[in-house]
Amino acid sequence: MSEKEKASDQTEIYKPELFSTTPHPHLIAGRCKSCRKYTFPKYYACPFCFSDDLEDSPLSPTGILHSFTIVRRSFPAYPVPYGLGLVDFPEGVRVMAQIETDKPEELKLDMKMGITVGPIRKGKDGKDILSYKFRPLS
Amino acid sequence: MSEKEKASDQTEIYKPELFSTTPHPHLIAGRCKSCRKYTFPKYYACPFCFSDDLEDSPLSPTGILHSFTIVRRSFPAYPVPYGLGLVDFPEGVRVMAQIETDKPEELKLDMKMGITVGPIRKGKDGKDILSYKFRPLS
Amino acid sequence: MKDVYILGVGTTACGKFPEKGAHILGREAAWAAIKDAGIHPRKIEIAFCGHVYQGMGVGQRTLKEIGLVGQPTVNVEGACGSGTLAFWEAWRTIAYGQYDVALALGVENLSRILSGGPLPLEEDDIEVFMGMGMPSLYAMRAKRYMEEYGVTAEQLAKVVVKSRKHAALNPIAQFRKETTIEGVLKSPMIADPLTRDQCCPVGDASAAAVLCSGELVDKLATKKPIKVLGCVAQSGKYTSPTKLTCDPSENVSRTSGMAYEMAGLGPEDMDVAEIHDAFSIAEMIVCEALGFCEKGAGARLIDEERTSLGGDIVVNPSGGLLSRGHPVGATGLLQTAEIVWHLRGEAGKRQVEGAKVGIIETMGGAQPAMDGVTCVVSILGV
Amino acid sequence: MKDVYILGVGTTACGKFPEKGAHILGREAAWAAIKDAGIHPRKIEIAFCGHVYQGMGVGQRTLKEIGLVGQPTVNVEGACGSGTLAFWEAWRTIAYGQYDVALALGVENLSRILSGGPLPLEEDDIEVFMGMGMPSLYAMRAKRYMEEYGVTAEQLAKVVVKSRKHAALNPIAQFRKETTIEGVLKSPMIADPLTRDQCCPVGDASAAAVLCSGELVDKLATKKPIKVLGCVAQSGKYTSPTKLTCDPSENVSRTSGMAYEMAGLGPEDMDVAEIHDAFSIAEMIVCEALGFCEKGAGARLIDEERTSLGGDIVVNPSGGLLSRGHPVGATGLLQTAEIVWHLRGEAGKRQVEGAKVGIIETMGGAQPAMDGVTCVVSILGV
Ligand SMILES: [Zn+2]
Ligand SMILES: [Zn+2]
Repeated sequence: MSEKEKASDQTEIYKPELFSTTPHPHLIAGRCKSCRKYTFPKYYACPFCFSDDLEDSPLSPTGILHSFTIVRRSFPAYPVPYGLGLVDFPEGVRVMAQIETDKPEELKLDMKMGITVGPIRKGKDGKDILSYKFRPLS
Repeated sequence: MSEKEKASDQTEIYKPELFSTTPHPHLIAGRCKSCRKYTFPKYYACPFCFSDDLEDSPLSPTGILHSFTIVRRSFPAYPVPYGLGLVDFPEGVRVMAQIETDKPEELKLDMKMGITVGPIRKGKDGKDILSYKFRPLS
Repeated sequence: MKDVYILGVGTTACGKFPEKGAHILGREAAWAAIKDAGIHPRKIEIAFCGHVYQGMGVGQRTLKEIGLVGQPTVNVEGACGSGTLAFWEAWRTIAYGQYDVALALGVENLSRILSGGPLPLEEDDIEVFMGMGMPSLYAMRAKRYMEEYGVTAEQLAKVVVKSRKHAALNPIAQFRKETTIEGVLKSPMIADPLTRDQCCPVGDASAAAVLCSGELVDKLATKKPIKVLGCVAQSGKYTSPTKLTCDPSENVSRTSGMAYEMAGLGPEDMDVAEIHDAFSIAEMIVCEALGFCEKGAGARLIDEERTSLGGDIVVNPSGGLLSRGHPVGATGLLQTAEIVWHLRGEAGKRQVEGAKVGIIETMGGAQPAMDGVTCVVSILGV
Repeated sequence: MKDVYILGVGTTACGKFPEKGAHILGREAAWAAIKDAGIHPRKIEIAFCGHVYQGMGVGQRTLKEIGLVGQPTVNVEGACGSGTLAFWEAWRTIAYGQYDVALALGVENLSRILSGGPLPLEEDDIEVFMGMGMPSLYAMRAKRYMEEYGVTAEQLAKVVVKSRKHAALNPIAQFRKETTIEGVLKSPMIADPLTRDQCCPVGDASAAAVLCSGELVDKLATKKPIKVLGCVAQSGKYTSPTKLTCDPSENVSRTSGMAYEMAGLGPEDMDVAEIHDAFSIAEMIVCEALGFCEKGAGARLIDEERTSLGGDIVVNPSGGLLSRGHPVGATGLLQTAEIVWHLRGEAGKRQVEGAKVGIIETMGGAQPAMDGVTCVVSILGV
């Protein structure tokens, strides 16, 4: 639970530095100033060229669903069922996050996914912790 | 907390196999049937000759206090202060256990110590767990 | 590099033994391995203990129980590959000439810390905090694999059917009852498409091996010595971000490729294999990565019963992680013991007849940004 | 056996950083060591990560952050000696010719799991269940030692006074304020006779070293390379039951004796030492076991200021565990970095002038039935 922050309304946000909702919801990756490649999240040194001169850089707002599952049994703080997916972004990174959807039966591999913000688990106080999630587009 | 057992009166006894109160309180060591040396507790193989033919064997009811301390800060389940000591038995083993005494200021190195049974810590239910302890003789 | 041989192996049974601490399980296996080797315990010059969740000084706490003190004892951890990482440590210590006799020990008591459900992972990993457990990670691998290669749920279930059939013949296995495709698919869904019976169980065990150098083997061996033909450990890579997270096969291919090269052998030379089938899908992916078949042909291997007892490359005669059990740190040495028994002809009713060469693959992997924490591959022969 | 050199070292500061996971602390130290070595990170062929309480796959999780993936990465544990055990692993890997360049990393974040009080130990140990913590174990050692050798509480306190004086000159130390004998004795009693200031604090840090073989040192070194003259790891023994539990000196004597022999040097040749002063009494016992003085003369070493800066054998110029801090798994590599800085002449205001040879002793010990879990001793020289 390192690096998490509490927003002013007391809702706990996990990894606020990794996403933004303006002007539209998107993730924030790391980008190497030397070789220009992306990683998600930003590492301490670039795994491609070992430069340690990295910057924050937004990812495209949509990606492609590489794979997913509906989790029906999980750790105690995670109310089941929930969707979990891997999305490929055009910048060359693959990200894992939960999927927000009412119709899991409509999820399909290679479909287009967007970013949203929603509850990902319960905190120690029983309240929802929010962070970025995927949502199916179409 | 492995291998502990609950006595019929619901008092939890830690390592009941390592002591007895009859005919008088004493500890039960391991003894090698091959080289006749003692260890406390009984190991799986003799550290002196590597025989795995070992038997339970009572230690003398009294020993000599090699060293001790009064513990004033400890793990949460241990009410402080308490005495902790190392006692050398004539069979050639040195044992560590808590010391039951009202007068810790009368403890002295090399004094004679006996065995008693008393509370050593709290269990998860907040109740005392009992086991062997040392007590000063003099 | 010196030749290295296995003189003896020992294991406990696999199951739930919450009353037995790691040092209790561990001393049984270590002592059994020493007795199996038939050497005096004091011949052991260095020891390695692989485990994940058992705390501090586990090797020392365990070996003290059998009088093995003084020598260097190193506790090593490489997630689910911890046991074979301990084996690799013992092997390289002898192969490069530092010592001549080493003990590799693996131990885990999971039932003390876990009644069921997914293994606890590290919340410092973003993906774990996001709700990923090992079953859901493998479920996503399965989903993609099934789509790409046209594999069905029934084919996945057959891996478990085969596994239970083998385990029924293994006295130390945790699940010894045979099952059916329907039974596997009807068990509760954990993470689509993986049902409970397609996930390895929570369990406890220990296993150990005694290794020695080629220079001493004639002097020390009391049973047929088993030669370590190849032994390689490698961590996962972060080579191609578009392949991240979903596929452990790069790590397994790379590691086994290096082990084959060291042994001067290829997949076609393997008679028997113990591989890391933590989930049904894993057996297919790993069989491909080890070169037993083409990419995508893992399901056909099962359909054609080539990996079943009686087949040309028997995979997991022990029942594997799915049925013998997966006591994390012990797994790699349980696998190693199984291969040793086959090469000696001591595997009882599940004996792979005439087995001369066997391969062991263990995959420790809960590091989502890489394809695995640690992969260890050993090749043994007589 | 090949010659082995240290090319670079790096550390974080010591202190309480509950917001920094082990992988965050670890990546800073590892990257600093690589930058200090001045080599391309990809030259590193194998990595070892020492820690105790940080969970699964810590080395992999950490090194991924700086792109160091693929190579074998082994997490090792030897209680408070975990950091130097990682160093020993790196050393032996090169010395016996398996690889030429290795990274040793040590890391611990204790403040995340502990607000204060004794380190959590293993309840499977009877003595721990009986209420023994590390402070009470050392308190019993102190009690007996004081009686046998006529050492006073004031003399014990002087160890801390010296330690704080040294640490005041060390920018990465956790406690940098000088103190007095009265101050030390007035701090709260933890376990008679040890007061709080005589016990090392809870803290967090990471430290790392890059090692290479003698064959590559001319090609790779960008700073004065430091030679590893001796490096030995040994577990505690259970030799004489009447000495059990109370005295770690057998383990330290045996291990350092082997290290001196490997180096072809003796205690009289050491210019500077970083030793495991987890408690005030430990410094006296260890100085004797390392041969800096006769048995029982440890207090006189302090009285005569021979181990203070300016003395003939400076002990713990960093402030040691008592003042620089004791982030368990990081400690051994913090000690190693300190000695490297002195041998290079980079130790700033606490520089031991003209230091040519230094010794590092780390003692991991919470196994009451033995005299320690792991002792590691290294001797470094220019
Ligand atoms: Zn780059
Ligand atoms: Zn004996």
